[in-house]
Amino acid sequence: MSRPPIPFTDRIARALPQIVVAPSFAAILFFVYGFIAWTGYISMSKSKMLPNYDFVGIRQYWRLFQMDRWSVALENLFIFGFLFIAVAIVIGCLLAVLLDQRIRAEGFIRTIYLYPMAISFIITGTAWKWIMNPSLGLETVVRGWGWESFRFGWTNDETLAVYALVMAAVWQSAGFVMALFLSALRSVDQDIIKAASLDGASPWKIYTRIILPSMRPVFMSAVVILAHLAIKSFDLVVALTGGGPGYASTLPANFMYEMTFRRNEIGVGAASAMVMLATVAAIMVPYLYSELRGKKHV
Amino acid sequence: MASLTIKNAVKRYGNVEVLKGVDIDLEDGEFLVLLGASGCGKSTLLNMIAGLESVTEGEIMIGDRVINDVHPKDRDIAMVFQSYALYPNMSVGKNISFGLEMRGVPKKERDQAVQEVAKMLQMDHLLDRKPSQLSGGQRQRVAMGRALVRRPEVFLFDEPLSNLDAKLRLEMRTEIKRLHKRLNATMVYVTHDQIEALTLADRIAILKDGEVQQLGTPAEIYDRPVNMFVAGLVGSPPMNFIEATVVRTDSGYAAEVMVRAAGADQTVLLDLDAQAADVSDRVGRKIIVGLRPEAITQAGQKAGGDAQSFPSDIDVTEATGADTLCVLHWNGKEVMARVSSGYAQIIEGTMDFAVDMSRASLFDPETEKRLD
Amino acid sequence: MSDHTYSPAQGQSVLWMRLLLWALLILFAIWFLLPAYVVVGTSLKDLEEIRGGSLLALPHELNFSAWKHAWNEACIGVRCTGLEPYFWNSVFMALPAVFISTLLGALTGYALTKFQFRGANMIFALILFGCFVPFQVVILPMAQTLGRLGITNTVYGLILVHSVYGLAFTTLFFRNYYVTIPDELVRAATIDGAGFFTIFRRIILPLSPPIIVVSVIWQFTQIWNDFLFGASFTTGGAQPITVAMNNLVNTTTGVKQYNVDMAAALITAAPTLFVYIVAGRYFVRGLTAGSVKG
Amino acid sequence: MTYFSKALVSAVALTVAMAAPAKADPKAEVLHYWTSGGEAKAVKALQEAFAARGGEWIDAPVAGGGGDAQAAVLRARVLAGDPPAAVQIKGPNIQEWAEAGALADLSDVAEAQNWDAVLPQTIQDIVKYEGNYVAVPVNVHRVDWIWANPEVLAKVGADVPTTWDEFNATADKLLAAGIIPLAHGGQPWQDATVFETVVLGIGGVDFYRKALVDLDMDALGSDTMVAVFDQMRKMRGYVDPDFPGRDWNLATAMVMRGEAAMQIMGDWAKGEFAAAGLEPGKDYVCAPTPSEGGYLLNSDSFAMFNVSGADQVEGQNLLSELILGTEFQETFNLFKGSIPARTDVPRGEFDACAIKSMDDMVAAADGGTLLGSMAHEIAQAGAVRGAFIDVATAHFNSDMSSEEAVEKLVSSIKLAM
Repeated sequence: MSRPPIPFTDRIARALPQIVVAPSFAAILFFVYGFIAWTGYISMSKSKMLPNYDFVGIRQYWRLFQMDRWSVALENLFIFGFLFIAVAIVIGCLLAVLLDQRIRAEGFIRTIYLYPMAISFIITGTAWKWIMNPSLGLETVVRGWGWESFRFGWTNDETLAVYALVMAAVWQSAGFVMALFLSALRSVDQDIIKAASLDGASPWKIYTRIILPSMRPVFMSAVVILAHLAIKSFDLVVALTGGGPGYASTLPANFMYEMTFRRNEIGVGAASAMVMLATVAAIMVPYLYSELRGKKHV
Repeated sequence: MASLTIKNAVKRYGNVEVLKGVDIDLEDGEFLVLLGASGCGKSTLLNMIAGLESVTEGEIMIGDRVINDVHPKDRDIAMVFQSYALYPNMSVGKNISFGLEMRGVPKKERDQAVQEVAKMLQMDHLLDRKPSQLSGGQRQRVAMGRALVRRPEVFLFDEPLSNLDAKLRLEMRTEIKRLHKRLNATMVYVTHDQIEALTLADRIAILKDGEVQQLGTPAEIYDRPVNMFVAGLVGSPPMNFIEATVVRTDSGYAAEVMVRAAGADQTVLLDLDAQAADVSDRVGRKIIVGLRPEAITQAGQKAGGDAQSFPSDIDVTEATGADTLCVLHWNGKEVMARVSSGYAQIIEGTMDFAVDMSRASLFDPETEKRLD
Repeated sequence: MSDHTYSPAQGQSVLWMRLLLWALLILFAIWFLLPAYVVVGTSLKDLEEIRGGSLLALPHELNFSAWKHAWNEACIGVRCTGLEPYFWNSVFMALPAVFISTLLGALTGYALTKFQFRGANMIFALILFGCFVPFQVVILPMAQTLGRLGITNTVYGLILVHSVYGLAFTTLFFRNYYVTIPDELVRAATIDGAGFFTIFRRIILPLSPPIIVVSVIWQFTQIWNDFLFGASFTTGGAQPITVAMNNLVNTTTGVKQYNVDMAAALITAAPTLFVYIVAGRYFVRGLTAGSVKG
Repeated sequence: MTYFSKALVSAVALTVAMAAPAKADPKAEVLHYWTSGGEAKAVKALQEAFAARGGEWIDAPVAGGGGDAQAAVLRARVLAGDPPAAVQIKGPNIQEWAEAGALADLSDVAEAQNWDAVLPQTIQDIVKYEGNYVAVPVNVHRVDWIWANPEVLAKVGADVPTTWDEFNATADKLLAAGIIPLAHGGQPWQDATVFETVVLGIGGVDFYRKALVDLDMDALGSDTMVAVFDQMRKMRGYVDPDFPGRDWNLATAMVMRGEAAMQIMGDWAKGEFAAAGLEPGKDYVCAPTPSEGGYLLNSDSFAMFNVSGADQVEGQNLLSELILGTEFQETFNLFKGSIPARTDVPRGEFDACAIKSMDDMVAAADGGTLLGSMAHEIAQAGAVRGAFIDVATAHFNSDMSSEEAVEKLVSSIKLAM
């Protein structure tokens, strides 16, 4: 009694999951990791106007970190990233809790909060640029009402421009965070809430002590999604402040674009891209590791 | 219908060995229960039979066909899952007929087969419903129906009753037993519930850490457990394990136990003469005496000459209706005795108990293996 | 969570809480609506009115001429076609790209969760990291690749680009959703004799609408709103609407026509807005169903 | 492929190749960023002339930021091996693209049209690489212009200033009268435009050449440069607070409407005045920014990239011929506000500002005071220009001291070289 050989079609059938994943994975390997590797190499080359493969070591990184514009961009990324994520989560969370109070017209209000997500950063930036324009926008209107000292021309102030970016970005993303939190609130076990209110906990306590802590995974998802938006922010800067005044509100993505395409400094551009990627990896790799480790199959 | 042979089946994930060489022979029409705690490898073994997990080493055969590399759909098996795994998007009828459809059975025959099975399981009125509209028991029936309709050579059950409440579980247990009788099919049934195992099985295989501890009929497993693990797993309340010193007596050997009686520890010698095991070389050393609660009962109850009786203090009693469980203190540990319900009024105090040492199992304290 | 019981003494404070709640809700609604109001309002005014009146003033009358102008009259470079042809460019780019990335994401998510082969988690982590690659990084190597493939400056090039970089997100969505579907369903279907694709088509896909909605909305929004790839990989008549809109806004002849610019912005945003307003409900529901629990 | 079909294919290919030059209709994809005002009209004129000669014009406008976005598209297309036929690039960028081997040789057209005879030497230097023409100059812009609204100036009894002291005095008077002295858009290149005119005015021609063209470190770090930044700080005070992000043509509109008195901008601003139907000398005046006979030159040009296909080559030749033809040079530059790149174009139609520009250019060329603009990528390309702009704009948009700005300038330029 010998084992029959496995039929060819069976072997194919068994390998189907891998076969199906293969093209997608290959595409990602090539278009993400291949390109990252390419950029990594270029960052150590003396590329100027066009890619060039002469190796120069870490010279481009050395130049990068001497550039004022880069330190401003990097600093802005940390300010912008931190504030954007924190404020969007606080407001998103607040809106979710407010909307969770069984109010009338919830669907309508939710749509109002969510719609900015549908709009491109280019349009968001342009619209807020008009509103923040001191002579055209809100500032004149409010001053016209008699509040003479009102200031809203953030985009025109080099110290405030980066906060203008934060505000517009939060405006766009807070609704999405709200949607995430709202859906999580809705899936909290109602029995726990009943038990807590029988124990005499106030609604405020119930939220802060029981419901919100139970939404840690959502919180993490929100942080990850917002972090990716922050790192990738490019269009918003272009449309809202143009990186200005001067280059006071420029972000790394804009820096990279400027160097690569405008200044014939592809090497420095690539180096800045690698630093950005390293920043992302520093945040994401531990997160992915902890997320996926817990879910290994038995 | 067919026999099922498992030869030295090994399963490894990387370096972790989940099954360490399992051998089981199952005859045509036999009902095998795989019993063990979670993580013992019983579900893995079932999945390997089903073809849902690959076999690392060894062979699995249905009839005389090695099926290691045969696709699940070609193994002629059916499986009932713990969560029932009903397709939520399909009606009950579709759920049942899906397997036939996949095998290219014409629609007319499918409908007929579904009707038959539905009648057998008394659910013909449910055929158009979606699984979400069914109760737990009904879902269970659908899951059974889905397996039955294909008339496979081997039925596999993966803890099919554990999501049901106690009453339904009893009902369905009987139902499965009835089905087995009626179809006379080969069945493999995974459970962690020893009562299910004892009631359903022709033979039980007890698994621990990927190894079969004991394979035998329910009676063999119950009466002659090969080690303390098996002894502790089967039976409720579980077997009492009493650590005792072997002493020489006039007639032969005995196990010395301290029994709490009238508030003080009394030495009692449990006679080992009825035991097949040779304990002559263990005099002065410890052994484990395994006594099921029903082997300790009120004095005068047991007519057999083997029974010896002595007084013991009762700490707590638990009436179960049919009989009453008494908690005693032997060797400073709790020991369960089962007395008939007429004595249920006794709440505390001292009573004479009879011990049937012919039903005792002896274990080596080190290896925990049965001494025979 | 309003099913708590309150004593009568609390009645007063409940009322105040309710008022405060509504005040906050309305305040935020104003904040969210302000830009939309400004943009819509301005698009309906004529230039006189814009220069003379305040930004927040209501238009005197509904004047859709700016919309018409933006749609098929305004000049973009030397072509005075309005946004219309570019609108269709975007449609022909977005629909296939959304379809491909969603389908591939669903298949990949399905294969990675329901057939946990060796390295599946590693593959998922590697794919997921693709979400975070700043797109500026890929422009140059992508340009070379598109050139080799001979699809530079075509809609196919953009479809490829968006499908690939959307894949990371769609895989994330579907993977997190499929994790919540019991594996036993797939096992049952396997024993029933269904193959990989049959299970996908007959069992998994019918369970997927909530997450398909999420994926489609997300992808459609991302792809439709993309500017960088569109601006870098296409020129002239092949450009998507976002790029054309930017060109239109920057094509000025003498006076800046704010009303036309605003109308152009609205036309550009209309499809995604429509999707959110109509399907936003399902979007929230879909998030509940899967991606959140990850 | 069989031998036969191979032979067939090559035969066909040969026929096509031989037949093509005679038959192919000229075709050219033109990548440009002329989307605003007079520029848009000018490019339209070129397209019409091209079409009139049977050419198929594929328009590829990339709006925004003086070519910022176009730069990305161009690189993407070149790397993809599919460059547009004609691309609006200029200054040292032409040399760099030529060095990369991306540009086509236009010697044949140039010889046939006798370009050497009609183009000034400065322009020839810009568009030639190793002695061969690789680009076609379209025009010459003068950068160091002041555009003023005479009515507004009259309100404070002032004329267009001829020295920087006068400029400051006039501006202070305007401020006192509640008028914005300087219309300005806060984009880095606009800041740099003002910066270079101040360098030319305060430092003089030689200083400009040393600092901005030759990148002499002593000049860059000198006290003169400190004085330049001092003047820039003053200029900042003459600008209204809304300037960040404003497009240059909106600043020009402020002068037209009388909201502001002056704008420092290249003569493309004239295209805006013209488009609004205003006349030089009457509705607005033009005057060079204060300097000792300096002339900051900016020249737009189209570089012809290496393309395949006879129709595209034909299109490039036709385009080159048209662009440098007297007829187009005249119409185009009338729209655009600039002056022709070739010297033999009839002056009749041009306005006073243009005539002055033409005369000044000849004089400056003779006197050695003709200089390439740094802000507009004639004197410097990419990285160095970027470094200048960075410092100029950072200083202009903050309260950085002049000394600190000079320090930054020196270190940034060193880094970029």
